[in-house]
Amino acid sequence: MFPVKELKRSFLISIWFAFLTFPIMVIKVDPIERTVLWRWDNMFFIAFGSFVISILAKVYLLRKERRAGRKKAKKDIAEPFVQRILREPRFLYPLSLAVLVLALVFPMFFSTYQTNIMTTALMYVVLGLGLNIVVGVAGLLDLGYVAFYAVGAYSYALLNLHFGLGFWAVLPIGGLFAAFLGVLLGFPVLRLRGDYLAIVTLGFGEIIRLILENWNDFSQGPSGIANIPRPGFFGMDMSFASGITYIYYIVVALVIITIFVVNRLQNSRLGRAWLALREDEIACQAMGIDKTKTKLIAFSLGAFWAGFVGVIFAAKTTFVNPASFTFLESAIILSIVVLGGMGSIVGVIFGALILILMPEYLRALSEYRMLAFGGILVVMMVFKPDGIISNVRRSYRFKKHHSKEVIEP
Amino acid sequence: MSKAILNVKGLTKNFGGIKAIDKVDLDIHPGEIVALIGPNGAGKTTFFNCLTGIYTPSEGDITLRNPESGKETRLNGMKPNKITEQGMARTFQNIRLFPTMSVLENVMIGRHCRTKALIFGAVFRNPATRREEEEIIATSYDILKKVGLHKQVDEEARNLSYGAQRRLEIGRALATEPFLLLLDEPAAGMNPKETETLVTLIREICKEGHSILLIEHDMKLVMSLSDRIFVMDYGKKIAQGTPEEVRSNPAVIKAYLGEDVDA
Amino acid sequence: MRLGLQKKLFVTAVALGFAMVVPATSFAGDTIKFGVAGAQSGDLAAYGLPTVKAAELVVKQYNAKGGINGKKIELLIEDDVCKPEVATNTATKLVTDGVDVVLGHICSGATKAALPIYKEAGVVVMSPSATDTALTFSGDYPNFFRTIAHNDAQAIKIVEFATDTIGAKKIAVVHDKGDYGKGLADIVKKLIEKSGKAEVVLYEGVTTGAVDYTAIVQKIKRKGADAVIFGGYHPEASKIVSMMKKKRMDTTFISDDGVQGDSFIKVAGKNAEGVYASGPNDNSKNPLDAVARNELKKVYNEDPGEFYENAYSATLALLNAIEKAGSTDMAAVVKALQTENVDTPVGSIHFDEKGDAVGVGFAMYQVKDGQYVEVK
Amino acid sequence: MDYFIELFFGGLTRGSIYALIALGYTMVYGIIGLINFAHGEIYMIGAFTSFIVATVLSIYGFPLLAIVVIAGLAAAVWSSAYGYTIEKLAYRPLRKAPRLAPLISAIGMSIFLQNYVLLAQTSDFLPFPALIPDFEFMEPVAHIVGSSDLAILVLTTLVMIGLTFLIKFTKIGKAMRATAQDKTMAVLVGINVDRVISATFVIGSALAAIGGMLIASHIGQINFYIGFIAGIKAFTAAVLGGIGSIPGAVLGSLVLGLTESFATGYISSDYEDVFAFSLLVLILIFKPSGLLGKAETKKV
Repeated sequence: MFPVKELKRSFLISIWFAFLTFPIMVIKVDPIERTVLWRWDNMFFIAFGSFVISILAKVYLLRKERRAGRKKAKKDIAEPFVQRILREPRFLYPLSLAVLVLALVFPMFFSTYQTNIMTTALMYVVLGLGLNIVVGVAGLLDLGYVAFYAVGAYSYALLNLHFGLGFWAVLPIGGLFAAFLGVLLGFPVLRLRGDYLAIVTLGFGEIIRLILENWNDFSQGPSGIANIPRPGFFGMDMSFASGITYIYYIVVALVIITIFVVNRLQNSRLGRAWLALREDEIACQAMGIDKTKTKLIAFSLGAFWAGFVGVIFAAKTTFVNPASFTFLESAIILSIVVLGGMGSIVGVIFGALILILMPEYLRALSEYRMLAFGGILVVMMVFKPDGIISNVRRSYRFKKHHSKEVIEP
Repeated sequence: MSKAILNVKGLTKNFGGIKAIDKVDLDIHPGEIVALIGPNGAGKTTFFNCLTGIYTPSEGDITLRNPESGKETRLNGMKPNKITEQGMARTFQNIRLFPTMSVLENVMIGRHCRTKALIFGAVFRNPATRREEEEIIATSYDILKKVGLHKQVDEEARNLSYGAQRRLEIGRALATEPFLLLLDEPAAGMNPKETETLVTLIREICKEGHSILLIEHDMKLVMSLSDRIFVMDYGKKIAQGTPEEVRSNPAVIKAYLGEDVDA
Repeated sequence: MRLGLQKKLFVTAVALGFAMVVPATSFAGDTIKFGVAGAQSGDLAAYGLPTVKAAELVVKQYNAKGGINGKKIELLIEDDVCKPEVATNTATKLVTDGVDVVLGHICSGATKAALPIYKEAGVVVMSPSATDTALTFSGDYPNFFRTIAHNDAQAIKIVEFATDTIGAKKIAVVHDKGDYGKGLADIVKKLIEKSGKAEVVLYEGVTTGAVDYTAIVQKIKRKGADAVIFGGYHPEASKIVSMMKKKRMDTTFISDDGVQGDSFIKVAGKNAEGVYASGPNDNSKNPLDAVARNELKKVYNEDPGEFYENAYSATLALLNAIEKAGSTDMAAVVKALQTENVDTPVGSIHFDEKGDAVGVGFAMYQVKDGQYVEVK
Repeated sequence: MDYFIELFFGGLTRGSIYALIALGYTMVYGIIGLINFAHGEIYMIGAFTSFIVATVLSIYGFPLLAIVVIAGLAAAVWSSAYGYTIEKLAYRPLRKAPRLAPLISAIGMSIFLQNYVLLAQTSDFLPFPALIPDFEFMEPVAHIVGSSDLAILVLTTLVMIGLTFLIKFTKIGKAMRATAQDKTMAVLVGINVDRVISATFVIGSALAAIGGMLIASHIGQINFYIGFIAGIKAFTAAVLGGIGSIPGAVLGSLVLGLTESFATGYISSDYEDVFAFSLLVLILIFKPSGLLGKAETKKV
């Protein structure tokens, strides 16, 4: 069943990996005691492991090929199952309702810890949806998204510290601050293209973090701001566990609002302009779309969500310092968008749940956790480069009284 | 004759030291179909790009006059989208559709500059926005019917045939409600049957009150369609006039015989 | 079995659902749950992993002796990457898993974020490394203890040493922009200015991990500083010291607890010679310290990493308090920590009512012949 | 004036360090348009390999020169092997995927490699042996330019010349340029594009490895995380100079290094990186394709 040729290939691969990992995996030196430890057993594990993995990968690829071949033969490129569900209201509505009910009863059946990390994951859903407007829909590669997140978090921390403003008052303010900063930063740089925009936004992200780190009088520097109050509920004093549950419901509500708003934005005149901008800027301009304005709106709307979630972040963690807003954070949010499926709301939700919950559930792997995380990121991209769920195609229904014909898409 | 809707005077475009366009004058009157011809590399597309704001002209004046309101606008240095708003739209030589958007959406994009809804409207879908959206869809659909693509509304633009893509581009440009339409080689790569459909389409569009400026290599098409023809070579205008006048112009013959004759 | 990808996704989702249920069903049983939290991956892993090893070693000894009051000690080791938001998750997880006491967290920021959660749950926390003064002085965290001296104590020692013992008149204060280094440097600067005995000619932060420190070193030279006080950890310290040697400077270099350790001497090599650093009182004659080191060598074949001794001591202190208190109840453990002395590698210690260790004296050290020697 | 010269040379060294890493970024970008975030990790692995080999050799009593040569070669060989393998595993399957997919794959690879070295070796900082001895003749100026600074400057110059030669005159270099310009055309004229891309990764990785060895020896320490920060800076430098352009990468690196050095020297190192990134933003606003990048002509 499995060709000998492939076995030989896997054997060669295992030798290659044994060679590749030789210095790092096998030799361990102690430069002070001047001793060398040769860990030959590691070489054996690597060789054996890569042999097995390469065979498994080959089997997978062969089957995939066979399946693809069969599909072509049948000449039916069936719409993916998930897409179909998302498209048909009679599936989508009950499913959404079920998910909503599940989300609402979640804290009653799971521990505070589970609720807590679910809250984190849902916050990243919102962040992902926000960045999705910028990267997925409008096609602007933003590597400094975390800057806006930081603005939101520090808005709450500082406004609360100095002026005693409460969570609910700052929630919109944080979002607006971030959106304003988005306009401010976006204005000079949005004419840059693709990867140049990427590095400039990365730079902005770092600049914001460095300012927070160095400007002690303003932000209290790296020691951060502690004892930020959790959101109040009509002045009630809440225990930690019920506080967590409360924030959880706030975030659930925020997720619902975000999905609603983002969905409507995507299916609007503005959303179409963003998509068009992603596909062809010059044609876009020739069709009368104001490139700068449209991009700025996307950029600042994305920033708005980040600021919003930032406020919640500060309230949930009760502590902020610049260490939470590094480039890696931006990279994770970007990964959520790409992994989930650019431009796809459902995809981004899945992406966030997987990427944020995965490290938590990988805790069992303890120190191998981030290794696994990085590896899984690569494997997922290689096997599903379009993301988990690519965007659902829209179709439009025509009203009778406006056009003479009616077409059912 | 009524006043020109487009008046170009002494248009010059330098790239480094090279004059891609050298003091070209051109005018278009309401209801006219005007062709711009010339050998490859004569500067025709550059001329289009200057008109539509993709390049900023080095010298000269471009003035657009709205035939209804009579408002005159100087286009030099204006952004492409502003120019489109003024009532001049274009198609591209190497088709620039939005490939993964549907046929209908492509045309709907054309409606962008004639509609208003922004964030508020998108989120709250107030009655005005809903009406506007319905209008966009209805108008776009009507335009698609005109260009003969109404059976493929939900198809992705990239899956259309070549001729259909060209027609879609025209439809998209029409959606911006231009009084002047610039077509950059609309018949390139089309088979005779498709070309024939195109000619009918262009005539129809013209009849509806759009003036047309087109770049084209297909001489049969140019001669049968155009009211007037401008000829460019090496960035300069070498001739202008009715098809008959241009056909017999020695400078034109020389320019075309000097190299490959396309038609 | 031929599953479509979509079906596989659902299967995965269901599996995830189950995975969520499983950890939720662990209850406090008849073991003592000893949590260890701190950076165990990421760029700050070097500061968190030695603590894990220390806890493992001490707990193994205790369990070998039959545990405490017949109960075995179970380790719950959780990573917080030194990030506040992850630290709250870590803390919540530990609390949910029914943790009794926690050794950690490593970074002050993460500790501050996590403490309210432990406080609410009545869990005693002891950090081997979080030095931010406010942690004990703010009075917000009655459940917090530490085996490392807070920034103020250290800063006073360093400044006194620099101005009085060395007699420096122009001092450059440099830090690593981190919460520990900058926090300390801030206080140092204020203390020098208040004392009026010397002038702060330079107060700046270096970028951690930068490829080259020439510019800042040249600047120190130009400002004519006769001493540099550095707040931060050993990698940056050794880079600056080496660069100073390369530039043929012999400005006195004084640093903190983050530098007072073998790692610094190892990495800086001969450039470390002459460097001063503050640190806990000399424990080289303390037999427990030797035990701690030997254990580590025996089990992991490693030399002590960052905060190893502090973590080892903290583990001993916590377990001792539980043993003496006879329970893991917060009030009882706190009382035991404050009243019962315990012998540890950093000395015989108990804790004051704020939570700082008493008995961990501070001394100044200088590197001589590849070893830190106490300056008398 | 002395101070100025000191800062100038400090900036030059720093810039040269960036350049050695930036070259790999720019080569990979030039050829497949990918921001290879794992490149910093390749540099780190190069530094680690040379550290391990050099320490082993010095324990077995090899002379310094032999140590330097063998460790350098080993670093280059293994880093190239890593570069080659990474491209094959994580990027090649994504050649036709959406633009961002390989970017995420690269970020994942970067996280993976960091933790791989963390687990297989150690989280601690390790002392890197001084491979460049203090040269006698440098002593008079040692307070301005040290021996290792000199070595880095010389090496960067040599690499730059060598690379220009390679790209301009050799067969593989020509194939690289052709592939960078138009992949489809390159295939049509019989260039094995896969091989060219592999070669680019191999060369870029080898440069990073040699750089890694020298830089680690200059700083005197090593740890699994060094690649990340250096990588981001080098990438910034590459973009500053015009990504895809080899002289641009070197120029961008030098400009960045000098800016940081002077900013620290005359203003404050607190905001060192702020200056670096602000410079980047400013330059890109006025020259959107970087200092030496080709301005993209809009083809309409």
